[in-house]
Amino acid sequence: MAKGWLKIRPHWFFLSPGVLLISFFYFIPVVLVFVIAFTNMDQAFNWRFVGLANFSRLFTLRDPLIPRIIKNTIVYIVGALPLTIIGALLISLLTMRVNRTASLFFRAVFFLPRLIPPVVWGFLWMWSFEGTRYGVFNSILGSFGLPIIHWFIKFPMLIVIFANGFLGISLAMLIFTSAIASIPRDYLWAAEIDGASFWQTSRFVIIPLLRWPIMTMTAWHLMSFINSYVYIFLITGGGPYHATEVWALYGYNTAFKNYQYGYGSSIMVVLVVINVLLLITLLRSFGMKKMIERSRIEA
Amino acid sequence: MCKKLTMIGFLVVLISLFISTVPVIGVTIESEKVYELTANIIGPGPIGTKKAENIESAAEEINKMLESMGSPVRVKVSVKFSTLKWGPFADKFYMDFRAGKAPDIVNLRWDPKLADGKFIIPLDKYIAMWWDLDFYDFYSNLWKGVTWKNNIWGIPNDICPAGVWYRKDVLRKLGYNDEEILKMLPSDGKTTLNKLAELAKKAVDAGLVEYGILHRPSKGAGFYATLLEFGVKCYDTLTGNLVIDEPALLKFYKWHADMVKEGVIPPEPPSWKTIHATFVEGKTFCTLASHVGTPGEWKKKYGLTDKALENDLGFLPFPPAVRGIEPTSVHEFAPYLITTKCKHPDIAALLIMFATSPHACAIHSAYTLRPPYRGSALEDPLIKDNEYIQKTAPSVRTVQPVPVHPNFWDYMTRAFNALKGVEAGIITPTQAVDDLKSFGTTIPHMEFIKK
Amino acid sequence: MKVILKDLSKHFGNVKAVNNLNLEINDGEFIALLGPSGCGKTTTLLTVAGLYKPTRGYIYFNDRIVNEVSPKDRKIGMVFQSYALYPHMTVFDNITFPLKLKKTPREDRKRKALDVARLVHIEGLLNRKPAQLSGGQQQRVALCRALIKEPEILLLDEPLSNLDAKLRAAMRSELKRLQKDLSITTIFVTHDQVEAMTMADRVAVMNEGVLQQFSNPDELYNYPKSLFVAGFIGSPSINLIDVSLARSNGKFFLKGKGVQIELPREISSRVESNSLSPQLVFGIRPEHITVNQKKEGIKAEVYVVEPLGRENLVTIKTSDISLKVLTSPTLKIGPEEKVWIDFNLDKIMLFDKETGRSLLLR
Amino acid sequence: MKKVLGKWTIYISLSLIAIPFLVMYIAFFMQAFSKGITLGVIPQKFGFSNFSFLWNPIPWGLERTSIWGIFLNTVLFASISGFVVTIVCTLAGYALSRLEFRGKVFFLSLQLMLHAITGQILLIAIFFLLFYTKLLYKIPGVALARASLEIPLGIWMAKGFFDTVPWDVERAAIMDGCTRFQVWYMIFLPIIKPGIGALFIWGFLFAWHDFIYVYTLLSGTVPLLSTMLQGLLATEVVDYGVIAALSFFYMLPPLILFVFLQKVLMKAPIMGGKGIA
Repeated sequence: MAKGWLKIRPHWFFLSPGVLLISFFYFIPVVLVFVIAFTNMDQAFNWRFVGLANFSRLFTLRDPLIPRIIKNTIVYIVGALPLTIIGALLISLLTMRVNRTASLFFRAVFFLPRLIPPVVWGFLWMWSFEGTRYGVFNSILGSFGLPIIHWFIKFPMLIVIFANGFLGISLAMLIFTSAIASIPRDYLWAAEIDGASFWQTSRFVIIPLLRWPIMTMTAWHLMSFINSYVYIFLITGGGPYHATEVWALYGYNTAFKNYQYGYGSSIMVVLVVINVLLLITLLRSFGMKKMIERSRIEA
Repeated sequence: MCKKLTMIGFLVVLISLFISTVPVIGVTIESEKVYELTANIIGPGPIGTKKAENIESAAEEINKMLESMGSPVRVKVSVKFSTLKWGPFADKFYMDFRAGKAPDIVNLRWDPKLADGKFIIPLDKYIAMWWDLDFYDFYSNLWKGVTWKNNIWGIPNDICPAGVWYRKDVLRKLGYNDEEILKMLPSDGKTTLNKLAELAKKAVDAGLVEYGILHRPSKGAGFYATLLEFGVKCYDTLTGNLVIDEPALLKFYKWHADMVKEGVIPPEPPSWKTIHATFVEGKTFCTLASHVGTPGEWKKKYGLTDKALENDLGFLPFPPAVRGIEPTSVHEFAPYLITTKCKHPDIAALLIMFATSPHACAIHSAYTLRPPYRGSALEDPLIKDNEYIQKTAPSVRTVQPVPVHPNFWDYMTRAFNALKGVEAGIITPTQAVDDLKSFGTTIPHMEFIKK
Repeated sequence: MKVILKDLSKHFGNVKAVNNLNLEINDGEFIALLGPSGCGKTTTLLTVAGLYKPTRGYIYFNDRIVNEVSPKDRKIGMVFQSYALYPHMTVFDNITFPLKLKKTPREDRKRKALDVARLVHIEGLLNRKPAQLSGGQQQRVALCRALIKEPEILLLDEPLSNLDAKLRAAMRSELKRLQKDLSITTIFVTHDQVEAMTMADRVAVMNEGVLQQFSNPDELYNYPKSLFVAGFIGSPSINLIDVSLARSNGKFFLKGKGVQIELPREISSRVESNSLSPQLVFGIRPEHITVNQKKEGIKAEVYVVEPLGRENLVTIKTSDISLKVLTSPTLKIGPEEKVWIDFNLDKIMLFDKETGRSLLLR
Repeated sequence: MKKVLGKWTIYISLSLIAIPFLVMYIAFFMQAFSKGITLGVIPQKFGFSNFSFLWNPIPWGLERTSIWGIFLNTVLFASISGFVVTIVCTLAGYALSRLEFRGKVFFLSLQLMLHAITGQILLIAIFFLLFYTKLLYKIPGVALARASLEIPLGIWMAKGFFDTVPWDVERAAIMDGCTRFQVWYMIFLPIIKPGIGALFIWGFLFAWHDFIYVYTLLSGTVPLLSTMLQGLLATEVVDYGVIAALSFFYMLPPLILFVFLQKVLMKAPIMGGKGIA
């Protein structure tokens, strides 16, 4: 152990493994994805630079799927984000009002998705909404003599939104319930004495007090819905006919299903740029510096 | 018996010749020299296992001969059999290859990209060398399917003329007698797809079946065949270019959209399991997803009885959907390929040759109920008395291979994806054709047939 | 409004927070619920507010049982210990929140808010947020919010405990004046006896969920009904000495370790009729002991002298007993000095050791 | 009366939201433990026959893979990830909690930003990076990549644990003559043991559950439980019953871990649950 060195710059010793890993798996890939975006890399792994060809394909609509993908992405985010936040709020507020056992039960039901691995969660949805009589919900319909429903044809986006939204709900619900639990009881009592009904208390007192958690959760899930595609990949794979293919998934499929690594990278580059812009805006509005405490030993 | 002895004689000569080409002849080396090879073999399903076992027994046979010759050389082959679908299996191969874990022998859906990307080696040398010995009676149309840029890249090991299976019992319930059925749907396929659809609709409307017509849930030879029924020209044999045939494609998509509307085709293609299970149960009238050999799978996995196969099921090549088209039967297969990572391609080729011997072919055929891929296998005692195989074997001769073009399967993927979109009602037939047109612009030398 | 609590009990599982409480509060009266923390006083208040449902017993407002009436219909105003001002609303919004819920027109709300704000002198703060106010101002805002509904009962849960000493004294008198001006029946919860004694008309002392005594401050101080009340009320606290009662020659004596006190006749006669067990506790407040250096009374030794300014608090030891005595600063004594003490026998208290009941009261 | 009605509407609306999920969970459970189900949720024949993969090879063609080999692969993968997360984060967390240096605020906010970028969008680049560093298709390499996804938030978590230790403890240790490293190693690590446990489990669980990294960067070559399950689903060679049973087997270790270590885990900042995957 280089003791003298440790004395001079101890923080380098403590930080270096983290810095190393982060540079290797975040910074270099960001650079790399930008570089690959200018090649037409395919299965054969040839580095052939094609200039802006990929981007012109992306932005001049020479890829006719792009409008559909953009529309899907917007529908997906506009659907899943409010579902997550409003759903989680609703469930947290409702479970607050029922007795302890029931509230624990319901919270467990809605928290379970977070403990279920993605593959299993995907399987659960795929199987439940299967368009044949072997699917869970169709077999229930069938046993009542009702015709089966081709869920994935009729409501592909809805299924994807719900599958992802309820995952979001499980996290947001956890945050909101603990935030509600930490509201001093005096506030709720005061509101009750002032004559507020349950909904009025929620609207005028609880929700305004939850402003910070709601904001963080919204930002969090916004990023998450923009960037992640694992569950869509597992449930529909983007189908039927690109009906559930969002931007990030399109990038993944282009690269790893169609082996167009170059074009796929250019799709992902767009996301990287969007992420950076979004983060800058978010950090500005959240005031990052306030969150970080200064240390109290000068050594 | 006599024939077999001469065969063995040939082989012995061959092996001594062959060993001399590999500089390890037993005289100079006392200790045993073992050549270790690996092979990754793909399905279909558990039913294709003989393709893997044949490689193993090929190694045994070779070792026996080497032993009888007193040679210290041995061949050891470790075979992995996978039931992955062809797509994922190919992905896995590419990944293994890049990871440096590619097997010596692999069994993939034939794709010229494999040759262009230098993943596999051409096999002309071996085929020429051993033509008289082994490859002489492979059906000649099979070689066409594995030829690319004047080289042969794979050895056929399986064939399955795709076509239409339908349920006669359903038609009987509709009031037709066997004669009428045979007249409407003759086994040479000289009827029309619309006739089939009309019967399917009747069966559905009568509540006899759940599904009228089911097609494949993924791209494949059967999908290509249905394109051909509509007169869709996908490939120009003269120029070797892919073709986008707008008017025919539009007809193709419109027909499917109409069928979905009529309730003959479900808006969402069911999974393989559902297709097979419902057809065997009699809940599906007709499947376009199967081929001559599929009853083998139905028997093993879905409980099809011989009696039902005999009486209730009917098979015909894909009937034309438009005037002026002949009934067609198409095949694609996963041949044995030798990778460029193989250190002993000679031994690998030898193994493949043994694994495609008439007897090996017969074993595969008997197990799968698929017709043999070489004529002499029909003489093998294993299938000599198998009526079904003997009856269906001639169908192989008229089978045509799928076009060999590096972008052909990309094209099919896109076309099939669009078909799913049309059936689901997400896009119109016109949009589907537009989608293919825009795909066409990304492929070099694509030809277009405009309206 | 008159408030009557009849046999009120509130249990949380096995914990009996309030046990068989009976209280009668007159219209316009200002009463204090006093007791150590955990004695059930806040629970009682919350039960009156309707935030808790009584386990047993009844609450009457005038003659009406209100057990099932929801808090908002009870016409009560409440100030919480933490004030419970909604941090995201301005003072004006906080004050008018109850009116907003009743859909009172904005003009009315403004007028009323100004009226009430004037009452407690915060009319200049209406546009601020609670975080911008001092503790005293927040307290006034909370009071405003309670008053704006024109409640018939005002419930105050330790409203002064978060203020500093000086402000607390000022608020005490202000609250008292306000209550008298508005003559609202007020229930005030506190653990500070000075607050209770100075502000309330009557004080209900509670311990472990049980009412100990409910009477006016003077009575509470001078005639505690129980050992607990005697010990709890008064600062510095009362001197309590374990004694036994002895009789000789027709006279009664209290005998403790090293002390023997002869009881005056009128007291001893009362003791005789009340007492059952001979184990008693003798109580005397520090100001009722006189110290002299003239060798009159019981001999003792000074242990500590704590100057309180106006008086000195002297701890004195005699045999094994230590007593607290208030003396005038003019009496110059120091530790280990020998002194003599005398009890003001008119002011002594006697309690049954076992039951804690006072023996001198009916 | 009105109040009672209000209570009931709450129960009913909660149940209405919960019922589809309950049906899914119950159907899943029943499917795993029975021969088949009718009416969506009613099992036909209760039993453990679907779990035969525990002692037999998985019915996956001739590739006679034992579940236990795959299980061990998964344990190895998740453990490496857990260890890396623990070590890297406890080191960095200490520095960020207790040391003063230039760029600290920047470093901390950078971590939050990095965490927001899920890494899924960098997958193509990571694929190539691992390929050229010869780490592709190898458990340690991919586990390292997977662990790095959790490091930004892990550093924040670790900082939180160190922040809870009173400053006087450290001051005393330094007066007693400890170096910074000794303070970290001898004083802090023992104090924040539950935090270290939480970090490890956290890194372990995310790697255990991971699909897309394993699928893209390890796929086929080295099967883990997640990719094997997905493979079985894609190939349709086994019944839903077996898939449900396998899923159950796959989910069990994290569930057990979670139930037993809930208290420790809950000490970790709640944001520990990561958005969508």
